[in-house]
Amino acid sequence: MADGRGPETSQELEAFRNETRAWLEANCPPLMRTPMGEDDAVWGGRNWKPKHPEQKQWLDAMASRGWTAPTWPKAYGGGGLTPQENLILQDELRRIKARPALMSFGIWMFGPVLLEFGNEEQKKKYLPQIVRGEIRWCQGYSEPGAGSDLAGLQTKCEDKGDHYLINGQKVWTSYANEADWIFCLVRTDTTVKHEGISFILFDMTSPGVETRPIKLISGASPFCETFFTDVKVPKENLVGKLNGGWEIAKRLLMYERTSISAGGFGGGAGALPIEEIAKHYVGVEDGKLEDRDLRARIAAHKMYDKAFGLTVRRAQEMAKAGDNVSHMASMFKVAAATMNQEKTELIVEAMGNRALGWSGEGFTKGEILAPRAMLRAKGNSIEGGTTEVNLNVLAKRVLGLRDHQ
Amino acid sequence: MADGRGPETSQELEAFRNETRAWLEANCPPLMRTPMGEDDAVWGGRNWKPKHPEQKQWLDAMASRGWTAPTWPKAYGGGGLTPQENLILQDELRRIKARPALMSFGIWMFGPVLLEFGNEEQKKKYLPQIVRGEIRWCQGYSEPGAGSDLAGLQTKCEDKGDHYLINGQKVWTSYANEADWIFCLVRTDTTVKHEGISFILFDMTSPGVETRPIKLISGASPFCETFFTDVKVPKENLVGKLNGGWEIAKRLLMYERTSISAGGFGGGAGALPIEEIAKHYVGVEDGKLEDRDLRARIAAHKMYDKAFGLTVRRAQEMAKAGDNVSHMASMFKVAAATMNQEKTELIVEAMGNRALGWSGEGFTKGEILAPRAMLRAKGNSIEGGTTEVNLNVLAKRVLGLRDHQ
Amino acid sequence: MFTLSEEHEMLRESARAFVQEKMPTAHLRAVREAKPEGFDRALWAEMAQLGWTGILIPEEHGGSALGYVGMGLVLEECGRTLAPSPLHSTALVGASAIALGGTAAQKNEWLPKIAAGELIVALAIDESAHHAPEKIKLEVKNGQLTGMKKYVADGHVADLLIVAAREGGVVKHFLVPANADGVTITQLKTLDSRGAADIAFKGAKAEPLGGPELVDQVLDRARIGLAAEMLGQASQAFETTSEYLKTRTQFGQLIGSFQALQHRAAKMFVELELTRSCVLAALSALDENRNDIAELASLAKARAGETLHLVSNEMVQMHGGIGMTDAADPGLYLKRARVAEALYGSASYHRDRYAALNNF
Amino acid sequence: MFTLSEEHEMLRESARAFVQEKMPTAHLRAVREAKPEGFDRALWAEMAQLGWTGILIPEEHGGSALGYVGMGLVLEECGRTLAPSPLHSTALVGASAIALGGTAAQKNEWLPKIAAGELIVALAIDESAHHAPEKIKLEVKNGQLTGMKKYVADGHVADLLIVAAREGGVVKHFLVPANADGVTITQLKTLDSRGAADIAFKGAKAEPLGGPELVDQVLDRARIGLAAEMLGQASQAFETTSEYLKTRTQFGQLIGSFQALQHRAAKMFVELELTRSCVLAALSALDENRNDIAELASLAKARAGETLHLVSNEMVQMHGGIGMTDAADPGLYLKRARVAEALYGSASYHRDRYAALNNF
Repeated sequence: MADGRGPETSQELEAFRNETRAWLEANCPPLMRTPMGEDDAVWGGRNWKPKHPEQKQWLDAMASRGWTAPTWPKAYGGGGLTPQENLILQDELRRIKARPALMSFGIWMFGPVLLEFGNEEQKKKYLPQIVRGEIRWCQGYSEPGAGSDLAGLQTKCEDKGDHYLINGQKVWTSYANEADWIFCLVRTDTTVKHEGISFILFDMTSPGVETRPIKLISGASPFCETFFTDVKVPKENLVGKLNGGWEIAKRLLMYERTSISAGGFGGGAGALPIEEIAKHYVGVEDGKLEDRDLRARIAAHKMYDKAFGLTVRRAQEMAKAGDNVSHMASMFKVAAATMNQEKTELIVEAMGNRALGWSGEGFTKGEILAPRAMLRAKGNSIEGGTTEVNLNVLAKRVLGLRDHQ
Repeated sequence: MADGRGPETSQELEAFRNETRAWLEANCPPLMRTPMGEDDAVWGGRNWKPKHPEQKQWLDAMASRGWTAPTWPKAYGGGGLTPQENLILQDELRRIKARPALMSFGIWMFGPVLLEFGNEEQKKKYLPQIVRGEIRWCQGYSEPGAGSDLAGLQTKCEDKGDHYLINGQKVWTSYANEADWIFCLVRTDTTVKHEGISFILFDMTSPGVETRPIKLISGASPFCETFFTDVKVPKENLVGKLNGGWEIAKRLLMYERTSISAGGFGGGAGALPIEEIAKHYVGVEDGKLEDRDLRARIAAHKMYDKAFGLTVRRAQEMAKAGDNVSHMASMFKVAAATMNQEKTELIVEAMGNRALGWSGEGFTKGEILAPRAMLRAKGNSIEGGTTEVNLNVLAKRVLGLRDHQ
Repeated sequence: MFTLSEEHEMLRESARAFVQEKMPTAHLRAVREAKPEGFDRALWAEMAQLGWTGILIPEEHGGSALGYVGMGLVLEECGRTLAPSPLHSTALVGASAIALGGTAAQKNEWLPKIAAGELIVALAIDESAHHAPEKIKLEVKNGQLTGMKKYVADGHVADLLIVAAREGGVVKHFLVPANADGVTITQLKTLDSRGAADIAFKGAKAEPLGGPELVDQVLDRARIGLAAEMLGQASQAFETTSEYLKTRTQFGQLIGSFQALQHRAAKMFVELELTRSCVLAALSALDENRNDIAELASLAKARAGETLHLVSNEMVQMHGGIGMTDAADPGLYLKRARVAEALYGSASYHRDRYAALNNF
Repeated sequence: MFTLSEEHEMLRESARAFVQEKMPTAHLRAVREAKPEGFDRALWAEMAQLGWTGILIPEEHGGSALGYVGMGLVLEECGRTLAPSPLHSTALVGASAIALGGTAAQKNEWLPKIAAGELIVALAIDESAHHAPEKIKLEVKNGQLTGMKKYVADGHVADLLIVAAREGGVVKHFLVPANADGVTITQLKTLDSRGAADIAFKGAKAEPLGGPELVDQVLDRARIGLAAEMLGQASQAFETTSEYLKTRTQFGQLIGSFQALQHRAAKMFVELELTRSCVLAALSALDENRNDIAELASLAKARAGETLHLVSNEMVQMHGGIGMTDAADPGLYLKRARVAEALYGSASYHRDRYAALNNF
């Protein structure tokens, strides 16, 4: 137990590590080991045009081994790795500072539920495309009147005999304007609430689909309003049972919360630690940040951040050991949102008036990005389940507190 | 407006000030101008034995002018002062650092509602005794099953024709073991909740009344459990209408909250400012408290404290100008509790291991008192309406937010 | 200290009517799109006609001398709708600096122009990312200014600059026309769309304004006035949010009926009431020329900063997804909040100053 | 790092069974009334028989060498019921100090006695109201100690003192028998009823223990072990409170069905989970002798302190009036919490240290 990894650190795993390291050494292009810029993320899809040939090369190499979705079964294009092997793969990727080969709602959210709820035909059709980054997916969940109360959704899906007909409106559809397909919650029974929801898939190029980007307070537009007018969908695109979509929806939300929390809310590669930013803008006296009040708050934040990281690692180890850690998803979501908001606010505060610019002359690129990151982070406690909803979930499902009777 | 008091600073008021100052100079014994110790408070009552003759002398002098209850009508023994005159009286009392002549739930809570809801006979009988400190009152409100949900009280009061018969149990009765009379909420109709409560008075020496002190976590026992077994009460002791007690109860709670908040929760005369305590125990470097983290938190607390004091003063000025400030009672209660808890915690933190003693050798008297004050302060957000209940009140009555429909 | 005179009540009512009608948040959006200066000169002229630019100017120089309480009320109303204008820089900071510290000639020259709305003034203080007047380095030698000022509020539209600079080791204020030789103004596009400027001085001719004591006097006025504006922002942000809680439904219930939100709203209400007392006390301390102005200025600015920070965050959160959209108002309040929080010292700065003023 | 071995799971189960049966909070009440020493020697002997005093002692000296993770599990279980004993001072701090820094002779002399439960050890560190090992003044000259130590945990019942003192400018540990000449022990009656001591040294003979590096090593072990005990206290305080929320009725509803309390309970749950990770990581860092022990020690102690502070306050508040009575348990948790928060450095101290360790 000297390395803290437990007794499964067998010779086989060491062999896997060596082999992985060698393969990555040979297959990860040098450019793909440098920090990512703002728009260097690879999301794949039909309309993707690589900025650099190395991006395609790296994606294809990883996809060829199924390592864009390392733990999915090989039968569906995945890597077929055990959780232990996947930890080693991730270790080795971190070691060479490799960029993610592919960002994908298909891998993080849709794939896992399709593996559980989809039929064989669906899995064979959709999963390999996801692994290879050929089809980019978006998520049709929230509606204008159904945010926290997701099950209040109204988008109508009618059975027209040989096809379904969809009419309604979604909102907060991430990158809907760039996605190829959508996994979507629709109402197939208006007489009941949760039991009248179905989970369905369709092509975003279908006639009747329209998207309109939403401009955020941070200036960016990663989300869309999405309108469906008489969209025809083949009947085999239903996942799971008719009116059985809520179970799938909940499971997917759990994956979403976990992926949001584990991935963090941005401020990724290349971002300086807060204390380095603060040292630059605030100044140092006797080796300590001159603003001692700010220093104490930065320290408290970093300690919270460290505690969070340790807890994510603990959950991974628990999951590996076979414990059920699903109750932790809401906790990670709440804590990750708090933390990213705290972090981006502390950076803005440390930068003082240099973080009050919006664009143009007089500010560095980092100075322009800081307030936008702070503004964007306000959404972290809203998207993917509000902090309020997640606290409700914790109180009820984890602590066993009841509603008013 | 140069002195900020407004246009009513007339010559008459100046004359009142001069006369008051002269009278206090002549009538407040020197000992009554020194800081009070732990057990120097005067609560009066039948069994009171003055520690010093000056206490009685000072009480009698103030009572002779009705100044223990300065704004009550002279007809009932009060001072008959206008609000402006009372402000001047309080100013002048503060100026000479006079001790309170009398502490009294009769003056703070019971008297004001009796003035409003009592009949002429009751006012004539009870109020002058209160002004003179002859009868000490206690409050029979909470019950074991009725804390925040006060209206859930069960103490039974039956109409026996020529008298009432009371059976039941109260809890958190402040100083019940030292009080002469009690103002008490009882249930006179068990078929309805709020509309089945009455407000009644009786002598604590009546047969069937028993009190048992409750020891608190701070070591003190200011509260009792109080038991009533077949206590006979004359019918004229009912205040207001039968089953009309809830209105009176609510009004009294408002007076209670206001008096608690305005009086503060202890840490009264003689207590050093936090920063002086911290300087002594933590040390100073370049004129600043050495623990800069603690320093920032003490500063934040003192600023909150100052803001609170300014708000109390603003409410007084608003009331004087005829504005309704009843909505502020819950706010003051919440803020005062928070503040006293913060303050006593900061003092304990500043004193470090010197505030971890319970009794005996090795600690000064102040060091022993500090943790007890911190522990006692935990009750501030519970007694007289919990912080939760007061936040509910603010949300509903002040902000107009509704319950679930 | 807290009771308004009838004159002040009337001023507030008229300010509210004007701002609500002519400068709702839609006006800020229009300015953001179409006015690179960050404000509308036609409306600025109307403000001057209403007498707002002369509130702190003696009658002999064309003002109304309605005092700081009056100025605060107007700024608070402007804060409610985030109404953009150089009122704070000019009518409060500029006018009070010259009225307090100016020579008879300086007063005669500048005050009537300020009162008439013909002159925009800006105060140039900070030289780094943070407010630190005690560390000012910009120097005056032989009547010439050299150095750099950062993020001068309204510096991009000012006609006259008041510049804090060190002469012979002592910091004092100096007057410099914005178009003087040796002055280079870089306009900044800011988070709150109002604009600001970094300003470089290279041997610019500077005229002294008042003595060293004027520096803190002017800064405390700037802080208190900004706190009044922030109080207005926070009050409106809170009220708008309360209304939303009473109309938005989720899970078949008004979201304002959920107890967790009720308690958070109630706590905001308490914070706002406490902040209001601090701002009013500080404003009246200025009018009464009391000796606790410095302490009250730090109190008002810090508490306004913390309250506005809280309320602007909760405004977004309680509006949910809609609060994140540029089309809704919460973002506008949030952006102006962060600018106002930083100007003339953050809450952290003023906690430190409050402790120092209290000798600990 | 976070997965327990079967051996550790068994240790935890047996510790829980023993503590729950023999040392529930009623035991602390009994000790408070009847045991001026602050613990029960008969139960202490049983703990030793269970092997707890030897967990950190090598087998060759009579221990079981189950490591810090094992020690932490036992301390956590003891924390759950506030079980009073000198386990932390003796079995963790005393044993590890001698095992790490002792000579062969010192180990042979003391470790078997500790393992057998025949010797109580206390660490004397602080000299003022606050934890400040970097400012230690107590001096050793010619092998003799002179000076004062404050609030030595278990100092009033210790047989052997480990005293941090300055010799030739450098701080090191020294061993002093408690009954040695020149040692005056003043027993303190403490908030948590466990007792402690102020200790005066006047020319007491002192024997060096280890080098200067041992001081921080021992302190970090003390901090991490105490954090484990605090985690147990906070966990139980939280669970007891959660249960109360499920049984107490007001307004015709279980109080745990009120959303404001639900959210506060959920937030406590999050804090507890984060704290648990920090404590476990710190304990296993000790067993693995990693190089981030100092950082993890400050992290664990600070977070355990903040979490316990929050949870102990909420425990009283959520119990309402009953929580204020001496007859109920919340007060006991609150009192022990404040003592544990202060020992070996408050959260404020460790935030400062964490920042320093991270070079800012």
